[in-house]
Amino acid sequence: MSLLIILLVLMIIGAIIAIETTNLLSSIVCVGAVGFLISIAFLFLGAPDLAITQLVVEVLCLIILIRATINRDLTSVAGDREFFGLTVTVAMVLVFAIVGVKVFGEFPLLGQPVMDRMADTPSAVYLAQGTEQTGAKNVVTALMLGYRNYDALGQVAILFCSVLGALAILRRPARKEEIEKDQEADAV
Amino acid sequence: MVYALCLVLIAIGLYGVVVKKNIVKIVISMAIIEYGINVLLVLIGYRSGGCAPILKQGMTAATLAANAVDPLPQALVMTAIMINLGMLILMVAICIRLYERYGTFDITEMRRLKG
Amino acid sequence: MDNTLPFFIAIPLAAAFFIPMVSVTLKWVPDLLANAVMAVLAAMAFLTIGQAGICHLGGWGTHLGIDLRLDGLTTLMLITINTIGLAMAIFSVQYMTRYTSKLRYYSIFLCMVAGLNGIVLTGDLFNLYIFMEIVAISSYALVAFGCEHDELEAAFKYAVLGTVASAFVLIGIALLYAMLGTLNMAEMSVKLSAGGMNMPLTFALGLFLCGFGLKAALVPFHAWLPDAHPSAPAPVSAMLSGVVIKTAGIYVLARLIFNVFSVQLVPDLLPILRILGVVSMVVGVLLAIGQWDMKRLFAYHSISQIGYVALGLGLGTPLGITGALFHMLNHSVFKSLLFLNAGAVEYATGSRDLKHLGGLGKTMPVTANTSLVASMSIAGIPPFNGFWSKFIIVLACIESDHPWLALAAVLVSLITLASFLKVQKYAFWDIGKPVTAMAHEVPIFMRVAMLLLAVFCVVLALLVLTGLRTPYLVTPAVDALSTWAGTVSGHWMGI
Amino acid sequence: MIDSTQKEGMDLVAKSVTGWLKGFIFLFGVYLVLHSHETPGGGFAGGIIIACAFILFTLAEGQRAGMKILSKNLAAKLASVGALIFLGAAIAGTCGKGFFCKDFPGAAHAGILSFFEENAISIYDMALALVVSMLLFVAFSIMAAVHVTVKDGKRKMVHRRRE
Repeated sequence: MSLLIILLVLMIIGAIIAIETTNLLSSIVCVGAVGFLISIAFLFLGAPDLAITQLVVEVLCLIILIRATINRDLTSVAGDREFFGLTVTVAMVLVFAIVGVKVFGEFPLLGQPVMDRMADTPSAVYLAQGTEQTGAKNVVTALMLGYRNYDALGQVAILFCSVLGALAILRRPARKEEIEKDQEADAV
Repeated sequence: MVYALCLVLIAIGLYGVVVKKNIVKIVISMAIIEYGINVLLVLIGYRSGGCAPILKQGMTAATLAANAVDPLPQALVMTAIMINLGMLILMVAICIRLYERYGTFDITEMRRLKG
Repeated sequence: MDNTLPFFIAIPLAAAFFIPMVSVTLKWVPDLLANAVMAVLAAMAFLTIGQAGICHLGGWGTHLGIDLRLDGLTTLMLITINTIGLAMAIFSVQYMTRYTSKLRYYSIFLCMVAGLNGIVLTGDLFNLYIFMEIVAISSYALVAFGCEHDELEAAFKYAVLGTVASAFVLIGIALLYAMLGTLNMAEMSVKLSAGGMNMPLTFALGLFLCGFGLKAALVPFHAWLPDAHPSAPAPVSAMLSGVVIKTAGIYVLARLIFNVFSVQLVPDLLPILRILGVVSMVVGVLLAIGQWDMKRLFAYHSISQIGYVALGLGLGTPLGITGALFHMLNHSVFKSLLFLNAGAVEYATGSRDLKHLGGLGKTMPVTANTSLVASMSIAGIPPFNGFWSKFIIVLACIESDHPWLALAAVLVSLITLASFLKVQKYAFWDIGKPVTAMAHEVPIFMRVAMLLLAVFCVVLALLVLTGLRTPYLVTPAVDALSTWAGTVSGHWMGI
Repeated sequence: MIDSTQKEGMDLVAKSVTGWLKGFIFLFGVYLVLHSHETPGGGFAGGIIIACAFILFTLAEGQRAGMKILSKNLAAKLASVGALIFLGAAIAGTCGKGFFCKDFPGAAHAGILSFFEENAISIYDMALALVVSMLLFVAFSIMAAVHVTVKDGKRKMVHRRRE
C-alpha cells in the first residue's frame, strides 16, 4: 500500500515537471516516465494485461510525440495564459479537489471491489463462470472479446477513425483550389 | 488517500489544459488527465492482496472468484487506453498542421476566431 | 425487430471500413455506397415506429452482456439521425468535390453515423461512452477536414474541450460503477431507487451535467460551438448542429435524468436544467444578432434553440417534455436545412459574409425559397413546424406556473425572427452585389437535399395533431422518458 | 556530399542490432496474440508490438527500405480487411445466438461453424492485432513522412516520399 502511495507521488511529481518545464522534449520524456510508473502500478494492482498494454502504448506515444516535436524550432513556448484565466482555473481546480476529497470520504475503502460489497454483481459471475463460459483463461480477455464485444468493436472504430482523420488532416492539397495554386507556383 | 492522489493527478492535468500556452503541452496535459482516470478505475476494482484475474494451472474458478481483483474495470481501462491513443494520434496530427499554418505552437497567437 | 438492431451500427461501420479499400479511380463508388447505406438506414429507422424490444448482444443477457434497447425515444432519435444523415449524404455528393480525399470524408462520416446510432440504442453506460467517443473523434476530424487556419484552430479547441467533457463523463461512470456495481443503465436505475442518493452519486451526477452540458453546448459550456460548427464543411456543420449536439448531449442527459436517476430522487435537477435552458436561450440569441457570418449566426441560434429543448425538459411535465422532444426533432430539420443553405450560398458565391451578399433570391430560387421556409420555421411563424413546438413549450411553461419563462421564450422567438429577417434581407432580397450577380443555382443533388428537408419542415407540423402524435413518434418518446424503472412499468426498463 | 546509402536510416550499429531484434519482437507480438486467452497480453498489446517491430525497422533502415517491406497503402488496406473481419465476426456472433465462444470447448455443432465457435476469441484477437498493428504503422509513417519546410518565407508541408 505504501508502495502505491510512493508510486502515485512520483507520478504527481513527474506530471508537475512535465507541465512546468520549458523544454518540450524533456516534458515529453517526463510524461513517458509517468506512463511507465503507471505501468508498474498496474502490475502491483493485479492487472498485468494493462501493464503490458500501457507499456507498449507509452512507447508508441513517445515515438509519435517526439516525431511531432523534433526538427521544429520554437518548441520552447513557455509561460501561461492571461491572469484571469489562471485565477479561474486555480479556483476551479480547488473546488474540484475539495469536493472530490469530500466525495471520497464517503467512498468505499480501497481494496474492497464491488463484488465484495454487493450481492449480485456481474463481476462475481465473470470471475466464477467466465473461464468456463468463454474458454479463455484470462478473464479480462474473456470480458473484452466475449461479454463486452461491442466495446472492442467501438475501439476498432475509434482507432480507425482517428488514423483516417490524421491521414485526412495531414493530406496535401486539401482543396481543389490549392492544386491550382500549386500548379501556378510550379509554372512560375 | 490513494483516491485523493489520483484526483490530484487529474487536477494537475486540468490545470495544464486550461493554463498552458503551448499546444503540445495541452495535449500532454490531456494525457495526464486520462492517466489519472485510468489509475482511479483500476483502484476501484482492486482487492487487498488480490491476484490477477487469470486462471493459472491448478487453480479452480472458485479460488479465482475468491481471490482475484475485479476484471471489469480492467476491461474498461483497456478500452480507455486505446481511446487515448487514438485521441493522441489525431491531436498530434492537428498540432503538426497547426504548426505548418501558424509557424508556432503558441495558442495565444492563434486568434483568427473570436467570440 | 430485435435482431435487426445491431445492423444500425454494423451497416455504416462496414461501409466505413470498406470505403478506404476502394480504388481512387472509381470515384462514383463511395458516393453511391454512402447514399445507399444512408437510404437503407433511414428506411430501417422508419420501420421501427411503434416497435419496442431488447437485443442481447451475444446472448449474454442484461446482467452480463451489453444490450441494445428500442423504445419510443430511441425511434425518434434514430429517425432524426438517419433521415438528416441521408440528406447530408445526398448534399455531399456535389458539395464535397471542393475538397480532396472524398473517400476519407465518407468513411469518417459513416463512422460518425454508426456512433450516433450506437449512442441512442445502447443500454450500457460504458458502451455509450465509447460510442460518444467515436462521434467525438470523427467530428474533430471532420471539423478540421478543410485544413485551413481557422478550421484547424476550431478543431483543436473543440477537441480539447470535448476531451475534458469525456474525462468528466468517464470519472462519473467510474464513480457510478464503484457505488452500484453495474454498468447497465436499467440495473443502475433499479439499484438507485432502492439505495437512494449519497455524496459520490451526487458528484457523479454533477460531472455528467458538466460533461454532457459541454457536449450539448448549454451556455456556460458553449465556447467551442460558435467556432467549431461554422468551420466544418457545410454538411458536417449541419450534422453537428442538427444531430450531434442533441444526441451526444441532450438525449443522454434526458436519459440519465429521467430514466437512470430520476426526478423523484433528485428534485433539484429540474430547476438547474430550466436555468441552463433559459440562459442558453437568451445568451445565444443575443450573441447571434450581431453576427455577419451566416454560419456563425446559425451556430449561435443552435445554442439558443438547444436552450428551448432544455427548458422544456426542465419543466418535467408531460406537456413540457412533449414540446422539448418535438422541438428537438424540428430543430434538427430546420437547422440542418439552414446550414445546407449557407453551404449552397458559399458554393455558388465563395462567400458567406452577409455584407458581401445580396440579391440571391433571383439567381438561386431553390436555395432562397428553402431558406425562407427554414427561417420561418426557426422563428416560429404559424404554419411551419417550429411554431407548434415553441407554442407547446410556452403552453407548458404557463401550465406549470412559470409565466416569466413563457415570456422569455416568446421574446427570444421574436429576436430570432428579427435576426432571420436580417439574413433574408442581406442574402436574398437586397440588390445584387458584383459577387452574387455571377452566381448560379447549385447542382441538382444539393437542390434535392434542400428540398427534402424543406418538405419535412412543412410535413412535421402535422405531428401536432393529436391523431398523428399519439400513435407515432412524439408521444411514445414522452412515455419512454416519463415512466421510471422505480415504478417498474417502463418498457425501456423492462428487464 | 554524403552518398545516399549513408543518408538513409541510422548508423551501422543500430542497423545490425535492429536486424537481430526485429524478428524476435515480431514473434513476441505474434506469441502474445495467439496466447491471449491464457496469458496477459492480447490483441491490442500484441498488435502494438508488431507495429513496433515495423516501426523499429523503418527508423533504423530509413523510410525507403521500410516502405519496401510494407507500404503505407498496403498497410491501410490490410487494416480495413482486419476491421471488416472483426465486424463480421461480431455480427455473426450477434445473429447466431451464443457465438461469442460460449459453450467452449464442447461445441456440439459439426463442420466449419464448430471450428469458428471454438476459436472465436482467437479470431477476434487476430483481427484486432491486424487492425491495430497496421493502423499504428500507418499513423507512424504519415507522421514520419510529413515535414514542414520554409521556402521564401512561406511555410509549406511536404511529404518526404512524394519528391
